[in-house]
Amino acid sequence: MKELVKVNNVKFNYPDGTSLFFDGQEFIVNKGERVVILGPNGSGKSTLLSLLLGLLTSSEGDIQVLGVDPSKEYEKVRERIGVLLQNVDLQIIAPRVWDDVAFSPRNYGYKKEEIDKLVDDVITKLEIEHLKDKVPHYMSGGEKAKVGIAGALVTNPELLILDEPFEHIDPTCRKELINLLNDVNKENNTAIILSTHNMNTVPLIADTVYLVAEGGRIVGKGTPKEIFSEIEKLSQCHVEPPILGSLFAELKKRGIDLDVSLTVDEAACAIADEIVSLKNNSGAA
Amino acid sequence: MKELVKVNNVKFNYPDGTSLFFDGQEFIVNKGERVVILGPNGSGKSTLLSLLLGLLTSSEGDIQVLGVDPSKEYEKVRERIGVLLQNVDLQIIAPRVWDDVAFSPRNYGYKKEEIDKLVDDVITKLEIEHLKDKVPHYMSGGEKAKVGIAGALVTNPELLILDEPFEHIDPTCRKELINLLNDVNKENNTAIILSTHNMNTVPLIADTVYLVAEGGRIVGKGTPKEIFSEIEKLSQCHVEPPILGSLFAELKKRGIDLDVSLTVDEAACAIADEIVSLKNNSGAA
Amino acid sequence: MSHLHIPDGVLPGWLVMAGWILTAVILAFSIYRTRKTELKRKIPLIGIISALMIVCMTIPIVPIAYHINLSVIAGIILGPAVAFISIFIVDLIIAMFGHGGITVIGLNTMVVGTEAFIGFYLFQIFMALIGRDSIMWSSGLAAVIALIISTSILVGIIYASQINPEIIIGIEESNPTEATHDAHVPNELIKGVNVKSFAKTLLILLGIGWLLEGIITAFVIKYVSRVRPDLILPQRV
Amino acid sequence: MDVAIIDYYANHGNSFLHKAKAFWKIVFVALLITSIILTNEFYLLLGIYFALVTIAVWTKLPVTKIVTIAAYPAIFALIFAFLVWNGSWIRAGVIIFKALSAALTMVLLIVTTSYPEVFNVIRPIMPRIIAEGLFVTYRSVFILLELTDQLIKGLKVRGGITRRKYIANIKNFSSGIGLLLVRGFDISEKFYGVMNIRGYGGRISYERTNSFITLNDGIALVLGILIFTVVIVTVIRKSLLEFSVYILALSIIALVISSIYKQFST
Ligand SMILES: Nc1ncnc2c1ncn2[C@@H]1O[C@H](COP(=O)(O)OP(=O)(O)OP(=O)(O)O)[C@@H](O)[C@H]1O
Ligand SMILES: Nc1ncnc2c1ncn2[C@@H]1O[C@H](COP(=O)(O)OP(=O)(O)OP(=O)(O)O)[C@@H](O)[C@H]1O
Ligand SMILES: [Mg+2]
Ligand SMILES: [Mg+2]
Repeated sequence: MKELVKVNNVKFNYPDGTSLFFDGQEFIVNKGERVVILGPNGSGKSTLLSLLLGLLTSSEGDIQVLGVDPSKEYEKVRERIGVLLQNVDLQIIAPRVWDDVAFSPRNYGYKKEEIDKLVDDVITKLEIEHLKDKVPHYMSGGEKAKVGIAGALVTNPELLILDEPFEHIDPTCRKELINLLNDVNKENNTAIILSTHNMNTVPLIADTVYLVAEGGRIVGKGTPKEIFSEIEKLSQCHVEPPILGSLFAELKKRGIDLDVSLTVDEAACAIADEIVSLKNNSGAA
Repeated sequence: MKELVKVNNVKFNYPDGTSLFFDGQEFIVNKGERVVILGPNGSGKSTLLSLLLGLLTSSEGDIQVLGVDPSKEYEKVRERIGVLLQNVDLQIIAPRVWDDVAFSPRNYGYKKEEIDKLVDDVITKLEIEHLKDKVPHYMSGGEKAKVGIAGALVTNPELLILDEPFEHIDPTCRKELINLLNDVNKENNTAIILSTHNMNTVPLIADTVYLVAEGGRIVGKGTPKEIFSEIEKLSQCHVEPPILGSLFAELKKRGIDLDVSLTVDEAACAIADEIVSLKNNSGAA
Repeated sequence: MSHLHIPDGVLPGWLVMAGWILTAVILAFSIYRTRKTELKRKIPLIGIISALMIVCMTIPIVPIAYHINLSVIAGIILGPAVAFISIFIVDLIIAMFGHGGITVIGLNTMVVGTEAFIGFYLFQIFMALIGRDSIMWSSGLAAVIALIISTSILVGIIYASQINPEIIIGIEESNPTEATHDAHVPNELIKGVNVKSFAKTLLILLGIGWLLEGIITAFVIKYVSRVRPDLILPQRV
Repeated sequence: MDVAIIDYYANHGNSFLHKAKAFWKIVFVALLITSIILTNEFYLLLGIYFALVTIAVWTKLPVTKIVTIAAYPAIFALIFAFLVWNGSWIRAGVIIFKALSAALTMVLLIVTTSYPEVFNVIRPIMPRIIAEGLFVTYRSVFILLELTDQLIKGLKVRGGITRRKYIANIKNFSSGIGLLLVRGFDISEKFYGVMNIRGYGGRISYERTNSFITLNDGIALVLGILIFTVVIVTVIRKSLLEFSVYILALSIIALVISSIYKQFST
């Protein structure tokens, strides 16, 4: 597997003295991997993503993104990275949706026909044709998020970096967004890094979860199931297991020990199986 | 029961032509009631709240807030209403946390000792003593939200209006906030109106849920359990039942018909009871 | 850079005073004009435009030591009277940061306020003459001309500072022997300024700046007109 | 002009200047600015400048940072000195050090005093629209700084800022300002609404109640009077100007001692 991103014991100090140290363990993202970062408010998730994008420069440690140090040579790799930062409003720059989606390829000097094709493709894929000529300023949160994602996806990047993409978005749009990201991940083998406070989306989108504690320390890494079973670490990071995780933990307390499942389907299956088998038992007996 | 808020067939047009019509049924909030508004992005939740606050003026229909028309006489009732808008940053006016919390009582001309007492009380209640002298713009999202809430609660209002208060806040803080709001509601019989996209918090905070569809139409009203069982209406409003609602629906499909419970405890209870009784049965047989 | 970045204590006192008095008069008039509209509504509007001007002054444009003022944009959007109040606030705050003399706030407000005033009226005239489709040309040209005029005023201030003989008083006593036969020489610090070469250097230095600010003004006004046309088209106080 | 840092210093210091009341610090500033305007003696100005740097050391804040912030006007003073160049280095030096000293005085005030306190002092002599405008402007600066930060990040990651592509950069940059402006208007409308909802009636910051002169106020005042007296004396009695070199030496010694003391005490 190819490592796209590698962060090793990186330290960053804000001018006001806030100091973040991403130690504990390496932060690694492989080709095609979907990584979710969880942690409390102010733990440094956004800071870490900014470091990856060369927006901030670390004072210590090692950062590699697509083989370069982003603080020095981000321009070399920026075409291969799609980005959606925490505040979408200020990332939608052009006064018309179509132009905004075309913003990056235009700046990268693509040819006109190529731009037209790329933009129309991504607009079709995201089903936002009806917004093409709209002024972004008046769109709803969900629409803006989609346009932002379109702008990030337009150059078919190898790596997508998204900071809290699900905030302010209604559940249906959120689901669509998750499906879309998973599709892109499958089709183009695009790696995805995202941060969120919405635990229930994590099992739907994450291959790997990183837990960041106050101050930046990376205290956990694993699949969603692994991570959500480490209760002390979670509470240290102000993270709660998704509702279903809590339910299974609660059931265990009451003496019912089932395999933890984090999606509704699996959970219903597990519970139904248990009950049905018990019923059969009692029927048989 | 005393009606604090009443909205009847109100229409509002944005200058760009977007038109919202809150028809379908009346929107009513009684004394001490906790009301949650759900609906898709762009359905007009924030617009409705702005109308209640007199920030916007309706072109048609009837709005009553604490007995007055807010677009004309909001000043008469503003002391009795606490507000947290979608963007907390804009809400924090004074340069220091203590001053900001003291902003409303000071401007309402309260006496100095009274202000000191009110502010210190609310600051203690929210456990933000350590932030008292901080400059708001160096705080994290969660901290800002708490300060915003403190400023809204300081005058012990009869009515709290909160637009997406849980966004950007980590799960632990979110839980604390919910407990706090419920406490305030119980102690002072404060009515609460809030909008959110976080379905899993709804059962924890709502007495009554209103469903708003695209364009503003109010299509549903009921307790969380009632609302979350009306599947077609929900999908029309881009609302999903909380995870546990889906789980019980899924179980029902598989022939296991339990009483729907929307909190983890209740759900675990219901499932455990079922399983235990079956076990006992099978044991007995 | 039509801003006067002239240090405190260099310009003669009468000129500094004249700047303050003129500013006070215009300010009084502007406040009187805006009094008809609700004060509470104006303050946040002034606040945000002033803040925008301050923030833009903190973004230096790299190759030339220039920062944009947005004064013409402020004029076009706020109207000359409110823009003048806004500019006074900007000058006051940046002086607090040592970003220009505290005593020259009066003169500064005059110079930058002129930009907003001229910018506003030129924009209105151009729009009427060339038509509504020419919003970029109208605003860009208005900005360039306004800047040229305000810079001329700046040169004029420098020129004026050396013609009045009264200002010597402080200096001539410092060098009693020289001062006796040098009584009509202006402020020692400014004496011998070659206004021509001063103006020439300024022109070359600022030419690029004007052009840049003109272009930026044009793009910004075009952007605003596409996204929030209501902010530009109505006549404002 | 590092507004955020300046504001941070103002709210996170505990030196005598931080503790002194805004009114007396403004008196101090007025005395110093008057002194700087009045004197045209190079060595004296240099002496005042070093005295101010010494006071900067006493604020216990990062001195180099403060001096750098206050050096901004020097660029323009340099241009100005160049424009009026007549071959006299001393005269150029006077212009530059007038600018540096005046700026450093203002910066000393603003890094040790939070802005509402400054505004509260000048408020009674300002029309209401300006007094309130000052508060709101200042608060809005921080909102806009954050927006600008986000905007620049957005531009960078989307290829909107590229080395050597000046035209494209200017165009993108202008769109960015337009975006800030439009967002700014939204903000101003909301801000206005929120202020009203929260009961805005003209009172934003807190009033300082005790009006006694404390020791800290006294120190600021004495320092101001001291420098002012020296300048006035030399203005009245020109012959005393030859002592200005000693004053310069004195302030340099004070600076060296203070710096060494600070080095050892931390
Ligand atoms: N520009 C800044 N200047 C100073 N401190 C900052 C700045 N930006 C962030 N911080 C501080 O750095 C820490 C990490 O912030 P960051 O935004 O990376 O956290 P986060 O994990 O993304 O939090 P959230 O979940 O609230 O988005 C916080 O303590 C924050 O207050
Ligand atoms: N200032 C405005 N000018 C023009 N249209 C607006 C404005 N504010 C909102 N709208 C439009 O009005 C509609 C309702 O917006 P509103 O913000 O009330 O929705 P919402 O239900 O709060 O959505 P969200 O869940 O995304 O917060 C949307 O279509 C939106 O685009
Ligand atoms: Mg973040
Ligand atoms: Mg909303």
